[in-house]
Amino acid sequence: MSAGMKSSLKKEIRDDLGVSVDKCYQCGKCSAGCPLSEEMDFPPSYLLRMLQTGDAMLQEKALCSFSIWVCLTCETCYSRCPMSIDVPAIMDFMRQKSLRERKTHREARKIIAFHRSFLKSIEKTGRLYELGVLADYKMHTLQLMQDLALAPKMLLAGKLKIIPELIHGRSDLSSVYSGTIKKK
Amino acid sequence: MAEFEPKIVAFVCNWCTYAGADLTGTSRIKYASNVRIIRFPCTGRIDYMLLLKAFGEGADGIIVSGCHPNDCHYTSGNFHARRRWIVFRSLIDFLGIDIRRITFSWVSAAEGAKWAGLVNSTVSVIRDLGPYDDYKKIANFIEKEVSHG
Amino acid sequence: MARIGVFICHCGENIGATVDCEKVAMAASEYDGVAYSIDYKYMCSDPGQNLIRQAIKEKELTGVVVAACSPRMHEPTFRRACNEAGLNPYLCEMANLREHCSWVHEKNEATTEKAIDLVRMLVEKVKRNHPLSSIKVPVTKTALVIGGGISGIQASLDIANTGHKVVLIEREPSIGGHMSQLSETFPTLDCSQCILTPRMVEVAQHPNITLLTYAELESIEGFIGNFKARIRKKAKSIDEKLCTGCGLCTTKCPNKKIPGEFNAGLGNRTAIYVPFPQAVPNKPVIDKLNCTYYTKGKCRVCEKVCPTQAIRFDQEDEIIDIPVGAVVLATGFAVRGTDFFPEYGYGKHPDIITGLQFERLASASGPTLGEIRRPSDGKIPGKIVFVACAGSRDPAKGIPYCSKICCMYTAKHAMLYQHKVHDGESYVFYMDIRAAGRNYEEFVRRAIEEDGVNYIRGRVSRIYEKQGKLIVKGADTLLGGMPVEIEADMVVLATAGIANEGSEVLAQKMHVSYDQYHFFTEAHPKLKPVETNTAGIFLVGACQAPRDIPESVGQASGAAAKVAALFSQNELTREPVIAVVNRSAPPMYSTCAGCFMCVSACPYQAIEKEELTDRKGQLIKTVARVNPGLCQGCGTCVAFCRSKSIDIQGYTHEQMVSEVMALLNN
Amino acid sequence: MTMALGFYPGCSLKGSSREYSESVLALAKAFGIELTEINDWNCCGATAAHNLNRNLSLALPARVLALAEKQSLEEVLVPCAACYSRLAATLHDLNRDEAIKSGISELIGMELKGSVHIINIIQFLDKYICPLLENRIIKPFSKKVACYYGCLLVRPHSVLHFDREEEPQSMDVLMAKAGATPVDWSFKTECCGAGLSVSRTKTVARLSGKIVMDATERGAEALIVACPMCHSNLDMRRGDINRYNGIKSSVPVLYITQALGLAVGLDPVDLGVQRHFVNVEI
Repeated sequence: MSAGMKSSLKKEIRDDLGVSVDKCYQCGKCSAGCPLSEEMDFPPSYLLRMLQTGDAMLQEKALCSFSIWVCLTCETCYSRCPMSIDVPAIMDFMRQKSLRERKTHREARKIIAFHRSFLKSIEKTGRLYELGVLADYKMHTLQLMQDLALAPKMLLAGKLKIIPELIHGRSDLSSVYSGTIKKK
Repeated sequence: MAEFEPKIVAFVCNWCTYAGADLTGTSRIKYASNVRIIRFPCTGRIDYMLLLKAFGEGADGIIVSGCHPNDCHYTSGNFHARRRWIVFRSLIDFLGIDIRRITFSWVSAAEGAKWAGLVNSTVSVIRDLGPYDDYKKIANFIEKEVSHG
Repeated sequence: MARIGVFICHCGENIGATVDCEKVAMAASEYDGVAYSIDYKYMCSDPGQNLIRQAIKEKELTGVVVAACSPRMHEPTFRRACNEAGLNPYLCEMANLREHCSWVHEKNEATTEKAIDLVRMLVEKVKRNHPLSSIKVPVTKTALVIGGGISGIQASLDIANTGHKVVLIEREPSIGGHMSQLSETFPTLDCSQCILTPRMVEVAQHPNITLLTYAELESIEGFIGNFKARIRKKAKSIDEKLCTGCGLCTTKCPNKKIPGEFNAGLGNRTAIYVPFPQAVPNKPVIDKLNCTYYTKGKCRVCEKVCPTQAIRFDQEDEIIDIPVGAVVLATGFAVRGTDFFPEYGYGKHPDIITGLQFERLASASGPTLGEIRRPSDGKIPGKIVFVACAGSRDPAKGIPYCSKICCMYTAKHAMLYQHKVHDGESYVFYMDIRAAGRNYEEFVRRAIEEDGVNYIRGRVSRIYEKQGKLIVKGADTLLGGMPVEIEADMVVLATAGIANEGSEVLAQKMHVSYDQYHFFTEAHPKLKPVETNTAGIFLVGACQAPRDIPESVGQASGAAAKVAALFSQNELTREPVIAVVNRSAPPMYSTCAGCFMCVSACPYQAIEKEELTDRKGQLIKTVARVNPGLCQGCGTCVAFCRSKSIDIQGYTHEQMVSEVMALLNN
Repeated sequence: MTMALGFYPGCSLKGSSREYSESVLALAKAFGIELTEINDWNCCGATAAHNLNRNLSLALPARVLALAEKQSLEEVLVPCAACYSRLAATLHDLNRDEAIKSGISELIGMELKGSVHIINIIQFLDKYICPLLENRIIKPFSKKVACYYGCLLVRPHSVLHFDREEEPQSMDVLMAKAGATPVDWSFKTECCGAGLSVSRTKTVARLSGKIVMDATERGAEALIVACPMCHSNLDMRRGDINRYNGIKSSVPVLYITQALGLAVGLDPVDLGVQRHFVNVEI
């Protein structure tokens, strides 16, 4: 590998989160313990190595990876990391950057769509309206048949609400949203 | 007006703090030049009347520093110094001397950076407190009026 | 009238570039009593020293101030130069213009002012210096070696072979240390006990070595050449003279289920025991904490069976004082237990063991007689996982350092396992292989290439038990962090080497410094690897940091050479910086009032009472006197003395006051 | 004696996990503990917010904290482990950096001190229920139980400072007090698949499958949980799990509050036990 273009992602992570990816000595304990690493295109330690190099191409790959979206923030990596590197925080950072720069992985779209439906629901009502989220999600992903069997059972168990709960401070929330996720 | 440059006298032991200040030098760590070091074999040697003498002669602040507890080259000199300091501190506090003007610390031979920090913080504390004339005036008065009366 | 010479050194650019040395010399020449003042490029050079020597003669100087580097650096140099010119060396003082001034301040007026102040202080001090002569103290030519592992054994033998006496103390019932627990040694795979036990026997038989096992250091006082060590000989509850070491008592002792230290908890021992068959001395001790007689008041079986009536239940610890001239610390290290690892099950799985425990399994003298069998059910494991860096290089667990020996012994363990269990599978999880040493790298390659050990580069995240198997979750970082899961029968953790429990207490007793991990620290990391900050006390082996056998042995021989050099002199010269109680002509004799506060202040018991009598022999008063052989010159007594009758040479009250006054009254 | 204590149910407890809420309230009522629900609380943002926007992930919980402060609540019980983790992490971040705190305070347009003390369900039980528990047990929960802590109750320790990260014990201790026999098992803190429940059902089946498998193999007669997300994955996804494992496991999944409620003799219906997909035999 020739030393290619350098990227500033490493520095951004350090400045933003106070987390230094250079601390990683590639022991692989995170990848070893990660419950999702077999579903990732790059396990956590590999991802950290890509960031460590400072190589623009590798960082681009990291931002476009599926790994960052399949991470569940279970914190196992962080709790066992001998260097106490906050990997979950790096994952959050990467997800947000990937989203901002429209570099999200194809296969991550369903996951992102679900998150989006979730946040949309909160914006409207203040609280999660599960039926609404599911409907919205299905609309966007066309996963119409999925979990169809669960819904009636949930309804019977009294687990699904037909009418959403609305909070009074919804206007507070809409200003929070325009100050954060909808900020240009 | 130029900024007030306090005169700080440091009473240090030969084995830890003096060597620590040497290390500050070999590490080229810069610090305020207001301090003058007087070397003692051990903090246990320091007769605290010397501290009053220093104030009487015009010192604005004083540092006393030796080995960390349990690290004394002579086993226990620093413990004696500490015990004496506790008594001495309450005595001079009672007498109305501002005890903030004396800094008591441990700096080991390996703590070059700590020494620089100690001097700098002492200088800034004393700089805020301003020149110390009160004790000098009293000392001079006693010298002239009482002794030679 | 004083005639002081002041010599300002530029130290090349070191001082000269920051301090206006010429100006300092000019200022000094104005001081009262200064007869000569000059600055020069390098005072410590030959021409520089000549300058001083000449000036002393030509200007008839009565004192010298050299303003240069730290006195801790060159005070001996300049004092020697003065002595050569006929001036008492203690009439020479140094002002520290380099470490305390030019190196730590910016180049400006204030810095030069400070240099001038420092010189003035020392000029005022040196005016009040007195000629002193150095003190000679005898050297006790016996060395105390603390710890009877391979380092202590080697140091003892080497010192003893130079013809000097050695007292070797060991807290366990036998010498041998960790090395006696090892199976084979890397990189040669020779049997550890086979090479060690002859040395142990040699120690026991050496005419110059007194071996005290089951003994610990209580306290130590004194100084180089003249220490007094107080040693507690713990009661062994046997009469060693009568005991023949027949071992009958150990076979009859009913209390057989005590986890044995020697087998790292994998085998049991009795309450009266010899730690291992080749122990030196090969005589048992009674472990009072586990003996039924000591805990419950009855039993005494050993007493009944002993053919020579050597059992002594009423024996008590014995305290002995030994004068020694030098001390060698060889207290070794400990290893972390498996309970240190939450993610590996907090030590609750019997088949997750430490490297030291594996040594015992692999050792022919071990609990399985050298067969690799797992502790839980005694089955031969078909698959073993070795985990390197278990706890080491792990800042989150508080051990950031590399334990150094694990890479090699892990390769050895995997190799031994493959040799003993031919169809077995072994896996080593490692982060880096550190095999720096002769034939070390080749050894590791042999494990991989010839013995088929599977090396996987990655750290193990978790180990858990599932239906009798240990599931080891690791990753292969050379395959991009691909998860690897191995169902093992046994797991060996190469746990971190750590300082012995309580090592910091010993360090404090000895006035030896120690690092944040409680390992003892040497006087200089490169040039004084076996010395400590306390003269006459030396360090060898793994009490300093984890290290292997060759390195420990090399150090032990090094320290022995240092001790032998010390013992080659009959007397040591000491600085005359000691306290004195004043004496005057009759009828006063001394201003000392005899309160003896100084006695309680003195850490060296150097102050004695002396009766002053008149010409007729009538007692005038009892006053204090300082024993110059014992006084170390700390001066604590000086600050205690209410009548200012005690003073310390080189740091007298007059000198210190004049320094303060000179500093502030300019 | 009644004590007032803040209560943040969170969205799940109002919807798909209402039995958790029911059991918490029933238990509190039985022990005379008054829970004061935070007025007009909003969703904590859950995984979605911190995945997509950091400031939003701080602002949503911060509004909840600010509301609690406004109500002068010093201590707030957050039974949902996921909400607990979000609120505690937010509190940690706010109190670590004054600039963040003032920024977020401005964003939500509310005063924010960061003084509220957040407790999880186990801390609540330990503090308020456990001291009185012994005399109240009338129907010991005499089953072999596998206590499942999940991720967010104990990790990361540097933020939560609760129990230990590997093989935690606090739930086991509580369940033993309720008459159960906790089994020693290996999946106490392994991830269940959490928020991927809908978007990657297969992943959840695999991860939760291992958990159910180990608990079943160790002879557990009930899985005890403290997180609605874990519950729904282990309970509602049991069909997927059993298909993945190829073994039909019918080990029921109970909230710890349900198990304790049953032990002190509360009506199973009040505890919402009937709402589970995997039938609970009482």
